[in-house]
Amino acid sequence: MDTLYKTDVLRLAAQATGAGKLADATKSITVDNPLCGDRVTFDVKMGADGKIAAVGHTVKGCVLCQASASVIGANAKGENAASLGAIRESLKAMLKQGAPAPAGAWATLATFTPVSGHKSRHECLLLPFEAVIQASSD
Amino acid sequence: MDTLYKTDVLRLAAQATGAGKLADATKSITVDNPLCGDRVTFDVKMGADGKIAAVGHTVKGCVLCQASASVIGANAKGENAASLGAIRESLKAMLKQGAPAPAGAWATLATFTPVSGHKSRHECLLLPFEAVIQASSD
Amino acid sequence: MKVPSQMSFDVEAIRAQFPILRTLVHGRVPLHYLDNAATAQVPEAVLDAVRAHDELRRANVKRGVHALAEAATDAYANARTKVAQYVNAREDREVIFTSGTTGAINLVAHAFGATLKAGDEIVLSGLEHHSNLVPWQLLRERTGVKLRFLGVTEEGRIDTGDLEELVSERCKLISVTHVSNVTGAITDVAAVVRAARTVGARVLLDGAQRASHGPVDVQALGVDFYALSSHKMFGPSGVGALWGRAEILAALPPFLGGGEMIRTVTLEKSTWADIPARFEAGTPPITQAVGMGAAVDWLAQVDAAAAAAHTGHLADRILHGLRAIGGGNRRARVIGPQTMERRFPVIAFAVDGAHPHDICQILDSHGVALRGGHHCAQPFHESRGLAGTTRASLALYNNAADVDAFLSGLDDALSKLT
Amino acid sequence: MKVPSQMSFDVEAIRAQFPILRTLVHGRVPLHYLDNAATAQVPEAVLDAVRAHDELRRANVKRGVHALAEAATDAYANARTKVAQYVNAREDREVIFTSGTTGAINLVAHAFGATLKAGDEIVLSGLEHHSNLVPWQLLRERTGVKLRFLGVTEEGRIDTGDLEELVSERCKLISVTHVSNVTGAITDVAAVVRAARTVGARVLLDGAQRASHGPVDVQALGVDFYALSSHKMFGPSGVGALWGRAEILAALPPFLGGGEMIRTVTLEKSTWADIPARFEAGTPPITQAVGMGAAVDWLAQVDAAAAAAHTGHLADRILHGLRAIGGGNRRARVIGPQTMERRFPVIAFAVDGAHPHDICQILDSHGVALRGGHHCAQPFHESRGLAGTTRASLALYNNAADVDAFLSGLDDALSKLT
Ligand SMILES: Cc1ncc(COP(=O)(O)O)c(C=O)c1O
Ligand SMILES: Cc1ncc(COP(=O)(O)O)c(C=O)c1O
Repeated sequence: MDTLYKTDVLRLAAQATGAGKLADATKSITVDNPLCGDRVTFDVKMGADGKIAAVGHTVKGCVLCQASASVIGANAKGENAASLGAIRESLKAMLKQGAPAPAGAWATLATFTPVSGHKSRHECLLLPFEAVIQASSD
Repeated sequence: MDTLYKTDVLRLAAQATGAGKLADATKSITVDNPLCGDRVTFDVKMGADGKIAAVGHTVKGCVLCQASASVIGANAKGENAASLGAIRESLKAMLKQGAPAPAGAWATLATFTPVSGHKSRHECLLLPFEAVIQASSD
Repeated sequence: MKVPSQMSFDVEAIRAQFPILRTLVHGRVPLHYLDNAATAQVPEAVLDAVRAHDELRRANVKRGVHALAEAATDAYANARTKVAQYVNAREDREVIFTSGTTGAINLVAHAFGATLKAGDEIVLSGLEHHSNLVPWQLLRERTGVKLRFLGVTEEGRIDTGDLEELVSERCKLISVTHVSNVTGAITDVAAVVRAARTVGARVLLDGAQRASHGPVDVQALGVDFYALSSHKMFGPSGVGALWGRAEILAALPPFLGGGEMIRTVTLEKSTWADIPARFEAGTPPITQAVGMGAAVDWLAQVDAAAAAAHTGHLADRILHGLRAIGGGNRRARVIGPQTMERRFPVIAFAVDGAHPHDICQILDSHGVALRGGHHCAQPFHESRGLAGTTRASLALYNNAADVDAFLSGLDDALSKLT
Repeated sequence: MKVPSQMSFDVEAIRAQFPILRTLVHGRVPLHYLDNAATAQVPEAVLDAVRAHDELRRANVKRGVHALAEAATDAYANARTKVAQYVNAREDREVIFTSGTTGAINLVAHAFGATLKAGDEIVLSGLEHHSNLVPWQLLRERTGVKLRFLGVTEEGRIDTGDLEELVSERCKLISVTHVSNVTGAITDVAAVVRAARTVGARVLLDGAQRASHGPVDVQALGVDFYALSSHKMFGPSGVGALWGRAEILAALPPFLGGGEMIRTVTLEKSTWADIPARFEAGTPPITQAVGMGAAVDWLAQVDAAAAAAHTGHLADRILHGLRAIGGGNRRARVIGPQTMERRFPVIAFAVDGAHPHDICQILDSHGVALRGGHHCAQPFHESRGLAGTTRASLALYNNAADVDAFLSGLDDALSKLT
């Protein structure tokens, strides 16, 4: 009935890819959404090549926030702050201007297309990106 | 055309009975109406009998205020603060509840009956009473 | 509040007066509006009064002598009389129109706050809405007053058992909510007033959640200040009121400066008008106050006891329904009193493993409007280890279909989320 | 403002949109509404927008995820965008909804005022409305800032010749009116801004009287704060706006405390939301902001130059008419510029021996709505030795019949009163 809670989204949230703490994190960042109380922590381990080697996340938030963190957990390896920033902008464009989802590895973000009609929930998807980007910047 | 500015009211204002300063006043009181900037001064000379012997007034105000002061100027002699208070209450009742004007010397107040429909102007008529009552109290 | 088994309350006749209840959510499902604690809807009578004022009597109030100005001034004064009667004020001038409850409490925090000094104490509670907490924190920064907090009982009530310990001779004000916007609990005002009187402190009640449930009697309550919002009591947004005892208000300095609140102004110095004008700087929310007056008229013709019985009955069904939600981690916990004794139909709950915003979103697809989050009562939620709760709040126009939609929608949500 | 001899402005088409202009005063005479500087009337488009919001989209804004809450939040955000465009703000978040101009100026007096210290100077003028004077007097009492006053020219303009002498390194703010509500004079803002920039002071413009005459360009003006009221620009009462430069607003502490203006709240300490939310404590005037947005939309589709030519032409007739009033003590003096050069159609006048309230009252019987008194500008009136003036103020819906009724009514009044 509600297209936001399609099995795809629920499955992504349940998979929780990359959930958990990282013992050898280079940097760990926690961000809050004061509007709904969501809180996301990303631990990031950077490789010698300046790219992300591993991530771990802890999400106290809604299904959308969990699903978004899960997508990041599955795809963050090999990215850096700049490339993740570009992905975030694509996601924003998808949500706010109806742009297509990114191609390639991040194509799973298309799952979130129905969220575009619910402005109050955009932040739920963007918050994990905020955390991982900050955690992978120096 | 406007019943408030009947010749009666204009005549009372123009007569300005009792206008002027009193050299031998017992007491002089100035009151302001902050809403319209009207200012009324009453000088009162009390007789040995505790009754008003003479009044003088200075009005910087509208025609209604002037006319009201003029009625007081014509009739205040022989009154005291208490009796003037009663007259003021009669005037209020006439304006606010449609009560009849006082009988006797103060019957001229009936001239102001049309003011009852204009709440914002009631204060213009009451202000001179306020001044003379304060000036005749001890 | 007792819930009689029989009810004589024609909810459908009430509903017919609220145009918004006929709209379809997402163009598809009927609206089941259970977000009344955030904002209540407006009956036709109020919508009409608002429009009629602007079409027939619109002018600035006070000082104007033309016909429209007199009509507008009269309408504004009548609105004040109506609100004064609704709260049983002794005099009209005890009612000050503000922008809302928040505006009213900030007014007291500044005007009454200006009479306090470092070391004076203000007693609040751990159950307050941010609007009855942050203004006092800001006052603390300005003047060094000390804030002390009554606890909250396990049941979700302000713990008046703390009064004796917290209310000392240094206490100048106790400011608490009349009804909690999270737990629905009605505060034991008599105990608060008693404690305040022993030390000569003032009492402010935040009536935002109480005012929609029928007339208030500030004299019987024995308080000094009462704050309320029009938009929560079926009136327009943009207006509310502070009631205060005349002798107290009359002794306070002004808060906001501007037109109409003065007696005389020179560049060097100004003097202040009498109450209520002293506290109504600038052009007031005239049309909105008139609308609030119409809302109060509308509320006054409702049988408040019958309405309370009606909403109490519906709330009971929600409380039962939440308790019946079954087993495992699908258990719903009501955050507040578990029965309708001494509480209003504002029901917050938490479900382990289901985020309030997900619950609200799924319920929205069923046409049910709920609110999720900390409801501007973050300290209380933190004290329970909760980031947020989901809240269903009822008004007299809610009906059995609203409760059914809520309960079946919640079932759907929990089957998806847990 | 130039007044072309030919006009292409369909005033009757405009008038048809204002229901109140069809009412009869005292059930008898047509309304000639010349009290627009106090409050302007509302077109049908705004009345409809207000009602439609409450019938279709009413909910509390922010934090809500149900359909109505999203629609209300969108509508409120759109209203902010519209006002931002109307004043040519760089960003929407530079616009803060307030209760009106008075609310906006008080906000600055508290939030910006909190950054000042004893000895800092604020420059005002002798022509200010009490709303741009009293808040600063109250700030002076709180913090010991010093107020200095630009003079007023014989013509009734703020004397910018005083700037050099009054604006020193201690000056932190110049706060003046954009357009006088008594003399109609347009302030030489460029001179004010130049003086402020040389010492790093901020500039606040009180735009209450300017905003009804078409879009404002705060960037071109080069100011830092701009205050306006919806009810003077054909919108609902109960709302207005403060525009402020983002970087300045973002650095200020909050003023009012309450819901939605916080980031986090604990009993011990709170942190603040970003602008604009930081300055919008409590439920905002939602429906009214939406109505203000509709008023701005309505104003934006009017040809502002044609409207100015139209009202300028009518104002010219009034100025001529007042000059023509003849001989002896029946002479009417215009208090303000004698021509329509660099001024708006707000015309105050004094007649020796005729009290403003008597004039207004008699004109009211002709259906003409004027305002008499000190117009909340007592210091200016005192400086001219006047207790009050009578004021006729025009809006774009006024027509030749309004001017005729005014002039003939005034003739009647003066024949009675002098
Ligand atoms: C120049 C000026 N400033 C400020 C104000 C105050 O506006 P408001 O009463 O809408 O707050 C007014 C209107 O009364 C005004 O004309
Ligand atoms: C208990 C309580 N206090 C204060 C408020 C603030 O009311 P408003 O936002 O209308 O100022 C609310 C509503 O949000 C409330 O529920």
